[in-house]
Amino acid sequence: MRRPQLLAAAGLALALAATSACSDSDDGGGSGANGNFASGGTFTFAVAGDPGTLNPLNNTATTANWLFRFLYQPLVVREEDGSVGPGLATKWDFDGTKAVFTIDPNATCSDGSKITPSVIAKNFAWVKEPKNTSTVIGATLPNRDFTFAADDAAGTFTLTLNGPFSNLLPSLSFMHQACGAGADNPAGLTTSSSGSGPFVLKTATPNSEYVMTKRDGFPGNDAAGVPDQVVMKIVDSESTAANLLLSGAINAAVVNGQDRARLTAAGATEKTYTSGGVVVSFNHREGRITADKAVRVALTQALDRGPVAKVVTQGLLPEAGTSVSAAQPQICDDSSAAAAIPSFDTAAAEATLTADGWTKGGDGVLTKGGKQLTFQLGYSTATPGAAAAAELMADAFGKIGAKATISPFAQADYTQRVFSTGDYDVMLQQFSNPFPSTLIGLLAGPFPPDGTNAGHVANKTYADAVAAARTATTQEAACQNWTAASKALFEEADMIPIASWPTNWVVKNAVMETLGGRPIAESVRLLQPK
Amino acid sequence: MSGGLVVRGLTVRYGGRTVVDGVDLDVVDGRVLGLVGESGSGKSTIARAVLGLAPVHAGAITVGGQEVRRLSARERARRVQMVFQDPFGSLNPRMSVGGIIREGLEALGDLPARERAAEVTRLLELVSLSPDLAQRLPRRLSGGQRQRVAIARALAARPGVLIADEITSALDVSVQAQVLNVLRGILAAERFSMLFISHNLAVVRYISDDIAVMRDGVIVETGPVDEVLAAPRHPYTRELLDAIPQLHPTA
Amino acid sequence: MRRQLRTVFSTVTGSVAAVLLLLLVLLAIFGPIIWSGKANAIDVAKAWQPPSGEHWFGTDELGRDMFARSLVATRLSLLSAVAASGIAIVVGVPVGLLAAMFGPRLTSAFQSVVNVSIAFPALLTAMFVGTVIGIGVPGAILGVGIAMAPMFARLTQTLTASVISLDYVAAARTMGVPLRRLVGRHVLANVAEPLVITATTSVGTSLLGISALSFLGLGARPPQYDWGGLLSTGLKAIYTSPMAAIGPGTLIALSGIVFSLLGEVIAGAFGDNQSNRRFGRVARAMAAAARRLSAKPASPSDALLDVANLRVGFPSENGELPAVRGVSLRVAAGERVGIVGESGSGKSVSVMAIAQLVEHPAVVTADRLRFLGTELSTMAPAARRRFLGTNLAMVFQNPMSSLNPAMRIGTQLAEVAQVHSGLSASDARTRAADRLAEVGIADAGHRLRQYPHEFSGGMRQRAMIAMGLMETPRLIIADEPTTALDVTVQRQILDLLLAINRDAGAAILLISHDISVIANVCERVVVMYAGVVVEDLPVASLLRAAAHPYTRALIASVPDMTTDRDADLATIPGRPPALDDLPTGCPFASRCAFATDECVAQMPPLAPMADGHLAACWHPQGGAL
Amino acid sequence: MTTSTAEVGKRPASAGRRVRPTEGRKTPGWVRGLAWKLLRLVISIWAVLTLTFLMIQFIPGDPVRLALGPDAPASLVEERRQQLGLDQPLIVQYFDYWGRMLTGDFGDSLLTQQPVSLLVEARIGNTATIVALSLVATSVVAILGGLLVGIATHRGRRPTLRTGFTLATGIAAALPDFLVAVGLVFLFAVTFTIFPVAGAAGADSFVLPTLAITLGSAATMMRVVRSSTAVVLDQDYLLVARAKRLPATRVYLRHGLPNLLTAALTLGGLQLGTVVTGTIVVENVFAIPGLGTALVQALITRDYPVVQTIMVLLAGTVLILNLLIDVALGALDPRSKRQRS
Repeated sequence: MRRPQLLAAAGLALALAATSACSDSDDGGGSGANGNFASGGTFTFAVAGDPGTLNPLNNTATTANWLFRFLYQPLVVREEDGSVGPGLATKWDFDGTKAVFTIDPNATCSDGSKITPSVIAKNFAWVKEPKNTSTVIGATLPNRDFTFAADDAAGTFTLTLNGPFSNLLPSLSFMHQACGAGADNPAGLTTSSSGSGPFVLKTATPNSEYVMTKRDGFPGNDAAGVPDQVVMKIVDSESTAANLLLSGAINAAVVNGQDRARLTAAGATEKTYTSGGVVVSFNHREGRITADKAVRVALTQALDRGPVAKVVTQGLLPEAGTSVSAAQPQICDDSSAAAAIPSFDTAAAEATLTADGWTKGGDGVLTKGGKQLTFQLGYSTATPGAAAAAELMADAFGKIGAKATISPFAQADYTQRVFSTGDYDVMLQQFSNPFPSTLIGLLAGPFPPDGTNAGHVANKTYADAVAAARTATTQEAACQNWTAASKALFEEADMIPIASWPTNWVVKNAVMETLGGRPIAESVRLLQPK
Repeated sequence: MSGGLVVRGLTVRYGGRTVVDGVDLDVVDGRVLGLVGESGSGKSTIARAVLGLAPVHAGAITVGGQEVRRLSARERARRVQMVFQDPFGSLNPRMSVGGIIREGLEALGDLPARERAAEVTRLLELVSLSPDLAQRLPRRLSGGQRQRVAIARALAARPGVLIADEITSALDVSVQAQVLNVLRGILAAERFSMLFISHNLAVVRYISDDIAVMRDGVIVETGPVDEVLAAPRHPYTRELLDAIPQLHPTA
Repeated sequence: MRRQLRTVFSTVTGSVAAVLLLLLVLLAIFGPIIWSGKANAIDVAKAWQPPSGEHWFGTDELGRDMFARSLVATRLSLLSAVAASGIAIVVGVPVGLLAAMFGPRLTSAFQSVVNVSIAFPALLTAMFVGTVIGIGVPGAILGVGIAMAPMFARLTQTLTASVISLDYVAAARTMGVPLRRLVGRHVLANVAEPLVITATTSVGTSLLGISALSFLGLGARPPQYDWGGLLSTGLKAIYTSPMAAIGPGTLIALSGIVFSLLGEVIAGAFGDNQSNRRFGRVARAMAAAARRLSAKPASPSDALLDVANLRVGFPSENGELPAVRGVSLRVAAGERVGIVGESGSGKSVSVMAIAQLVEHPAVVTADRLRFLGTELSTMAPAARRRFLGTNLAMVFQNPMSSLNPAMRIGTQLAEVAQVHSGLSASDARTRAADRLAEVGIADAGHRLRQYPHEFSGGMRQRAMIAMGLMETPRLIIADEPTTALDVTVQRQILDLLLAINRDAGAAILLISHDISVIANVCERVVVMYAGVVVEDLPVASLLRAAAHPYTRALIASVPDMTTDRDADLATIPGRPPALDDLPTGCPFASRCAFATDECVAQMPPLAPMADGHLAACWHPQGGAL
Repeated sequence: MTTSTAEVGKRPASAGRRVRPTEGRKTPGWVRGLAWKLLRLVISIWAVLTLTFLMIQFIPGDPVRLALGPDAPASLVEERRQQLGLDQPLIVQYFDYWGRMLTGDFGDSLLTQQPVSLLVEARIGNTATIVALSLVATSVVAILGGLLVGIATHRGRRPTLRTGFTLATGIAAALPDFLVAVGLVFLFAVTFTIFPVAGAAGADSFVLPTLAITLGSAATMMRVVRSSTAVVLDQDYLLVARAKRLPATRVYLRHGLPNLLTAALTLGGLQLGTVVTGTIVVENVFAIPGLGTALVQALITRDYPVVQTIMVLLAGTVLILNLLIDVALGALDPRSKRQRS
């Protein structure tokens, strides 16, 4: 039942192979496509950081997800159009709170054991146990208040939530199911894997590389070009990854920056996915200069978001952002809300501030009531392109008489400020948020220490729309409310989208399909090196 | 200024090593005491101890009846001065000859400023150097000239006791003669006593009235030069005498 | 110092460094004034452009001109570097000074601390300080400054320690010179030169250090930028627009080189000056290559050593300095000949040339240089090595430095026999033990296993002589063998040489400045003055018939145990002529009481006197001294 | 003062008959020397550990809050502080810190919450390889090159070579290692794909990093070796060796080299410290998962336990290296065995 996706991937691979075959003059004829696949061999892709723990039920980090995608399967997968497709479940039925999955009777684990509904149940049982503090809670499932039942005879697994959650199925695509011995003790998976994916973990060298071998007998694994081994290698620097790609030492890597040009020139293929968004958020806390709506609006008006988007995405997605959660495949298209963003107009920005009582001082900085319009413009040093974008923004703010002090924050410091202490004025933030709901805690709800609304945002329209969206039973109704929520944010200039966040996969001498920036394990094919 | 140097029971130790061991010395007022001994015997250490440049472990050092260690640096400078062995190391390469001599006069502050130039000239003439040399830097002088500048500097303080520590051993023999002659001339002209240290018995004999023979930190024999050299009592003194290579056949 | 600097900057390297430094300073002053506008002009549409006529180094991610930014960054980069060096000096120099001035105990405690901290990697120290202060320019400056401070502390301490041990400081102290003046006038003034040199190079070091920190993201942060920061920006595009990285990289490298060059140039100025000073006492230490001995047909001679018209010159800025000017010398088998002369007379250089030990850049020529009937200059090097190795032995002045401190005495002796006689190691050791015993060293077998530092001075000189006796030398050249020794030990060594001459029949060529030493050992004495032999006479005739006024003055000026204590010693007025200003006539003429116009005009030849001995004088004197 | 002590030192010189049987005094001076050196090492390591301990105290902010993340309730933070003993008086924490460090417990990373020892374990191999290779390469290149050039240019011979050497080593020493590293990547890995550009995959991936560190440090040390060669060649005992008519190789290698090494190690030994830290920069350029990359990452992310641990490790390496040099110096120079006492 994975077949549709697999076939699609294989088909695309064939198409690509054919294209390259055409450019290959010494190869001709119909057999060329197969002839261009390498037989066996190792496919290596680079990631920037170590995935961390190898327990699939306790690691939802991006890189970990990429690795798990090769070793495990989720119940359902997402297709490129945003729809839900079959994973371990061949059939599913979801009414907003209760989901019934029919488990693929042919699915087997890497240790040869069968995958029955009770195996799936072990996974959910582990996740539900509070002492395991599974990260699946929060990231995939809204809370621990769910029940489940496995019926091995019928081959069904039933999950019941305590309230409506419209995003359940797409969310479950991020939950990789352990099987065999691993399902009994997922925390024991420190150097091995125990899953139903097309590959099995052979060696794990933290901070260096993870080597996986092909699982014989996995459907589609006998196709031409499927590598014997897949290696995930940790390469901190993008330039280095690019060098490795050029030298042929690796086959795929995420390269967003300047090195793309020489890679494509060398015959590598690239594909850009939107995996999140870059936003600027304003602190509403009393006493902060940005608590003043006029200031927030004026600063927004001062920004030409297009160039900032170009800089912060290093030229990959140069269009101004329209959504705070733009990850592909998008669950809701809320781009219509973007019309509510105060548009770029320096004169209007100045007028807004003049109307609010700000006057220009001798040094060109606006003042009101003896207070200068100066503020911190922060960003995380972990976000590439942010430093340059901050410089550009400070320059733009300067043009309307607002003085921004650029403040780079180390990631930990940044996290603490954004989520906890709220010690910032204007913050450039980058999220890899597949769902709009990710940001709720920041923009609504209790202030720290009881919550994470560190910026003290109190936008009732937004909060109400979000609540309506979360409990909506249909995707359509949910999306309408999400759009309304976004609109409310933009009108108040609480958080303004700057850009979509790209993940740009560059692949050389191989084929690898990705979804939302995540590699599709079954799509990997090695080509004969040119 | 007058008053001889009296050393009693002087012991100097470096770390655990006793370099000078209970030495008694008398540099009688107006006379020259020659201190002779081989390298390492402790001669120079005595000189340095007198000047406060070496740690005194025990004993007394008096000049004109005053314990030198209780004197201020300036008071001590007025009573004891020293000329060092190495004419290349004992003059600051960055100061002119005049400056070097004047510095002593300034430090003591006995002379009004306007008389200092005349005094520098007098001192240079005293050591048979042309006053024109006052402007020069030491590196433009020969070894003998430098050593004479060093003597002039020491005499600037008009000390009661002058210590000359191997002042000719770094010089060529013909230059040595010049320096020795100058020293003898000054001894005749000015009234002071001198502790003359050398490993060269012939030179010590030539310049000294009394002699002390030192070995391993101990004075083995002392007395008027003529007596000691004519009839040495200590076997080491005899050994030293025998070892001297003779040009003239001994009488 | 000013004059030295001026001469230094007139050299090519010096002027290049000076011009580059000036350029950097001008850039630092005027760069931000002129190019700030261009450097900060944002144009996102022009991001990451490759180098062009408009943008020489291309543009950065905001389309700003990297060339202008590199120029503007000069100020921050240089100021940071200078500030860091300043901190290092302000912290390090006083600490070093204090440690050196106040007692050995403090000094040794200080040395332990500094030795550890100096060995501690500067980058780590800088990172540590930067972490505590916080990442940014001040942190980087302070970090690098503190990291370099121990270096300055130690340098100051060592320099000060060496200066305050000098006699002029002791002299100043005995003069009652106040401490402040003592430190300023006598200590600091004399340690300033090397400190200035180190300070100069340290600016370059700081620049690299701060750049490295900025490069790693631990230094300047936007909107501030220094070269290191620009480099790491440019590095993002090194493969597409390499100039963006190469530009600032070159500036970093160039500045680093300028400052190290500058330090080197200044050091070179002072260093040359020092070596010039040393040039006065070149003699024995002078060495070197290029022998072009003009071999002329040798007159048959039964002399053991037969040297004719030996000349040695040292090239210098003022042309070749003739240290030896036509020395002729014969030594018969078993004869004891002494060469006497004051420093600079050329006696040591002559024997070194005879022994084929003069090295580049000295130039040696001789009409005849025969030893044991063989012309040395035409021999093949390997054969000559063996020939001299077995037949000629040498003993040098300083037994303390003549033995290799890192080798056992036994090895140093035995290797001679192993190399020249092909003896086995054990045979060579047996012979070495015999020879040590022969020169009067007791317990020779045990002594062989010791290192030179375990020997006393007299024993080392004995060991040196024993080393010369490992083969059967026909001639022993002893160059001031007792000058460094005490008079009682001198006696023993001279007696030993006499005994070897008597028992083994080896001829002895003894060099000394002390005519009485030679008189005690030798049969014949050769007197040298200003590179020439002025008199050559039997020792027995010295007091009776010395003819040359110089020889006579030399004898008269040395007091001995019979000298009249009430009369002045004879002196020789004036100084010997400088090698670069030798008179055409008799070199002694200007100091000689008997000199006439003839003496000034013409060099007297070495000619036989009435009693047959040789002297080079137009007005030889007679009579006993 | 110094003159007198020097005189004292020369004391046995007076005569053969008064020579002390130095061998009789069996208190092995070098044992005491070594003990003293070890003591110094211990004190140095104590100082480094104390400083890194204090580092955390100096730094503003609460490490526990950083570790637990912004969501953690205050009660949990307090609980964790108690667990870690951070509520204890400083002196108690200090001894506790010692106890942990000595048992190899370096604490947990604030960022990954994993024990720092795991991170160190995974990365120390690469760093050790680079450091060891660079040390060997630097020493070999510097000693051989400096010795040969020193002999060839002794006393003003071959002035062109001398100038070229001074210029080349001057430039190489002034080039920062990060520039060299980038240049090497560009040249050998990208333009000519001879060596791998990054990572620590095989033996050949260590070639360029080693080269990048070696170039500068070898140049600096080579200068030291050359000038020490010049000094050693001017020593009397080398003249004596020539006067003994020994073959040139024996003169230079047997008589020159050991003394030369002493001089070179004394001065150049310090250079080896920079070799160790060179790895920090170079690992970053070549993206080698080693302690250097981890240190820089940890500095930027303020992961103090990691910073602490790596600093202690690198500093310890340098200190131990210096001890080894000291010991080697003692072995090379028999005099030091006595003088140390």
